[in-house]
Amino acid sequence: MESNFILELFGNNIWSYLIIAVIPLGFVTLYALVAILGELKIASWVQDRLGPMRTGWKGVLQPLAEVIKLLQKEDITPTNVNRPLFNTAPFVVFIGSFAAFAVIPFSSKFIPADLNVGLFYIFAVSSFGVIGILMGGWSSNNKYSMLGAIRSASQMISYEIPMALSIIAIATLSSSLNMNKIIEMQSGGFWDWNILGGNGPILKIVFIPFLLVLFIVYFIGSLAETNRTPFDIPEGESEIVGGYHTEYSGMKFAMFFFAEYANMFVVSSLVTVMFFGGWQSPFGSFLNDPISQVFWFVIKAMFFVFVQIWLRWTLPRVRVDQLMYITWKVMLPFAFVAFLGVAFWSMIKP
Amino acid sequence: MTTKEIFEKLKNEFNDDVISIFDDGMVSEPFITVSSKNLIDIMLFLRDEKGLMFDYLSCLSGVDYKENFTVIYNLFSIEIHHRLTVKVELPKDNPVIPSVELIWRSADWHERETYDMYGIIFEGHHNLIRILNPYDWEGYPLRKDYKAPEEYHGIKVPY
Amino acid sequence: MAERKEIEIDFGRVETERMRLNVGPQHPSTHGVLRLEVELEGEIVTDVIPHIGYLHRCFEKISENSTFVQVVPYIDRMDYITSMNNELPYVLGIEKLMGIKVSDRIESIRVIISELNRIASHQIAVATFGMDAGAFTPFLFLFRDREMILNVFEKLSGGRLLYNYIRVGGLLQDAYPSFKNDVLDIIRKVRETNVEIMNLLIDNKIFIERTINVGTLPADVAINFGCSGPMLRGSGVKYDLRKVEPYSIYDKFDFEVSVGDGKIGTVGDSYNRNIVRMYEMEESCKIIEQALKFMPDASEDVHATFPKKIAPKGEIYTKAENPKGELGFYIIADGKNKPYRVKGRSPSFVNLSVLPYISKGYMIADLIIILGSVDIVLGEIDR
Amino acid sequence: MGLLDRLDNPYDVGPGILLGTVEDLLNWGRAKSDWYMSFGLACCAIEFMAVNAAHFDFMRFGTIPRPSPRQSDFMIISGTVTLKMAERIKRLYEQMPDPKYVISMGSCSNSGGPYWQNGYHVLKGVDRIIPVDVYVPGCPPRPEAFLEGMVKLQSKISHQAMFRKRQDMSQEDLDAIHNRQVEIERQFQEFQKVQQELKH
Repeated sequence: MESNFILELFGNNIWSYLIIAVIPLGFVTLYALVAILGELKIASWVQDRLGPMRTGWKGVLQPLAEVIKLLQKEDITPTNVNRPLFNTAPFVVFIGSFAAFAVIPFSSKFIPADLNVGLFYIFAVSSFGVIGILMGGWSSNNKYSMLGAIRSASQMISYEIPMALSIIAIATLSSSLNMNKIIEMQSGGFWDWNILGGNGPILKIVFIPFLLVLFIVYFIGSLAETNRTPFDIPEGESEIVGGYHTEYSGMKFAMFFFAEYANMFVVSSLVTVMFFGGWQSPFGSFLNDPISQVFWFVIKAMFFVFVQIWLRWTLPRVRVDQLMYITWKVMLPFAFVAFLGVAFWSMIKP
Repeated sequence: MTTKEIFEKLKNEFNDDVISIFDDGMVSEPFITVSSKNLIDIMLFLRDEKGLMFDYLSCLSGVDYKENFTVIYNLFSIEIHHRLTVKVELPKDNPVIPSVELIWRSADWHERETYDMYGIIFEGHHNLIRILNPYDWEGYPLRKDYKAPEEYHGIKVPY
Repeated sequence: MAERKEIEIDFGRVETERMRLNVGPQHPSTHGVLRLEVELEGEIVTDVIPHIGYLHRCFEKISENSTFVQVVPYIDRMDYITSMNNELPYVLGIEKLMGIKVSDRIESIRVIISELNRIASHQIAVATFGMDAGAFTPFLFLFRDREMILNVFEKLSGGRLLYNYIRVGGLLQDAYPSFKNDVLDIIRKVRETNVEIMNLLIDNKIFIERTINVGTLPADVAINFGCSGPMLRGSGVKYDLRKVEPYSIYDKFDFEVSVGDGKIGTVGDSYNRNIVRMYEMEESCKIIEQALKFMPDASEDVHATFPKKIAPKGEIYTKAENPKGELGFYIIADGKNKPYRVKGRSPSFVNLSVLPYISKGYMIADLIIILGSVDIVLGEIDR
Repeated sequence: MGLLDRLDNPYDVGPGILLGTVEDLLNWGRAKSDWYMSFGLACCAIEFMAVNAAHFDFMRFGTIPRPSPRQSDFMIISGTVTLKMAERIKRLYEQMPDPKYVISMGSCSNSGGPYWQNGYHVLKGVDRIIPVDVYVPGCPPRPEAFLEGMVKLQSKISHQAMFRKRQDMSQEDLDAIHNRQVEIERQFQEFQKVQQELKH
């Protein structure tokens, strides 16, 4: 277990595992605050205005105020809802996205659980959220929630297929599903990242287009997975009000809110791990110690979170049938072809 | 075509049903008064006859005159670019008029509004219910003798 | 995806039920307090029943109880986005009844401000249409630039939204000295923003895919339904009251009647209705430029032609081309200082009545797009 | 009352240091993070959209639009409320979770505005159906006026007493509140009487 410094420090006992579990939770909380502020500020930047300005210096305390506010709000459970499902749904959604943090490699010395099926695990638990969304949507006894939940389920299930293909392709290229293994395969500067063909001879440039396609397919899929624009039809404000969380208020709504942002980080870090060298420094061994690795990893993942937010405030929303069209008729064939190309490359790779 | 020419054309076609023409040659809008009996045929004639081609019903309004209710049709022809005002006078005790909804679909909501405001009944309208006021509103607000209610669903109405 | 085919699915023993969905009156994209009762089969809309009247403010009753001058502020509040355009037909009608002729400067100021207001209104229309499609940013860009127009109106009349500026026989006050420069600035800015909006929103592939072939309205149906404005012109009918029955001094200017050309999508779909508004902004800019040239420079007393007493006699149907369509007033005056009857023929009221007929068979997301492309203002529908 | 004042006598009746500061923190959170319900009624809604847009940037105050009443903290009655709409407004208000606030924007929702006399279908003041916290006058109010209203609402929220509200009030204050209510009632009745007389 050399991939976890806490186990080295405190030994292999229950307290260490507790600390290991708490660190990602703290990170998620902190990250969610930053991401909410980022969402507000980036939106304002795109839209040529200032954004929150009156909460602390330049409004940096805004997310804190939101949390304090949400904690105090009345927690409404409407009369005709299915109580058990209605009350558990937000937690199911949040657990789904938080569980994925178990295998996210923040550094070569810290990965909460170094599973040998890491990629597969992330993929499995992030589908968990769909159940929560369906539970929430159905139990709310609201037609808009129901529509949103159905849309969300169909969308997430369809988009998982091209995403799975790109994950398989990366697994073939790295011949491993372990996160740290995948990253270690990409060591040696940005030229060796998977997006640029991975570690290999110069012949790899022939196969860079395939990997680019896989990256784009995965990124579009991840937008749909996290219900972000242009695929935010499950909660499209102008169509179905709030979608599956229309009836939720107070802290339960905050759970959905947090889960969405946590999910954004999960998919972004997966993009980072799979295509952009995870915690590897872009300059080879320069600044590639375990502490700097955290910095590189977070900065890379946050960049993709930023891109997601940026897209949200730029693009219109697609329609349900167009969404399905894009998955099944455009992304899936592309993903197949790219997968074959990458598989061929990993066969002939020395 | 001027209103006078249209009036003569109509008079030839439907002699008694076309009652009178008002055209003082001044700024006031000239109009033709017809009876409500043969209204559908007259309107169809106005819409389809070559040279008239009133394919566009601009406006349909009701008026509460002292002696009668009047329904006013403002017609326009997008093909020929001429306009016409047709008036139909209705008795106060039984304001019933054939609906022209099937001739110009734009009459649909205008007629509902006129019913809502004046209580004029358009026979043959497929869905003659109130449109602006709530469905359980009482009285016809634009009649000159209308008194606003004191209370609606427990909410005080006057200031 | 040009055509939608009917797919027959054998559901076997599964029974399906149509869902009745209530959209509004406080739904985020009903542009006010419109309520739509939608019948859905899955996501497909099978029936739409609009319920209006949630903003019925008794305009006609109030106007029967106020003097001719007092009616003007209420007309402002009918279509609150385009108050200047609203005032114009009413004032022109009264002036026609009383035989008042106003000077060239007044006429050209009236034309300039109505065209400016047309631009402002179309900006809101395009902005909210984009918002219905899920793009929030163009909305803010267009509102930002609309402020320039509002500033000019504020300098003219003192109000930002509701002006009460065009008076019977003149204007509230004459244009201020730097009026011309301000308007030229606006035109330049409007053209700049339009390029930006075309890039950001209208030429966006997702936006095009969302709006083309959605809610197609054939020309003959549009005429029969009494549609007007961009709704009718989007269907390819060249009908613009400024050309057909020129009022004020519109016959002096050279401009095109923009119609939906079907270069993208089909004639009469939501995309074409929207693009007509973009074209019209450009045409309005042209008209303003010509009107600025035509306008006499010397400032004058705009109260000179004010009538001493407004008590006309007669009946008149007066109409003008509003940004939304044909705005008409049937005014009956019986020689007293109060109108006997003022009936407002509002374009949105008529345009909205076509909604159930063009939105059947599309998806619920399309219904929102279609509603956005009709560009309604509830104050005008309910009056 | 600042923190230092409380330090002098921590055992005084009323919120002590801990309770007082927690209250301040909670109030700060609620005051600075206001989610409003995004719906418009009439003319003022356009002006409110202008407030929302880049030029006036309503988000500076930490406000975020929410489409659903369940997630909103305050609602803006932006325009004329008609009798047909009144029940819906009331229902929306009831659907919002506590603590909730209402800004009445414009003359129409304050008092019926220009429609007060012959508007048979207009509700003469939204405070006949729901409680209003801040009234913003104007027809429509200027954006600056509306922003002022927002500042007023925020300062109102941040000065709210949360813990032991009634117990902490002295008898004098309670009496004053009661007297004021009686006085308002009396004035209103007088006003109505005068109106009745004017009518006859």
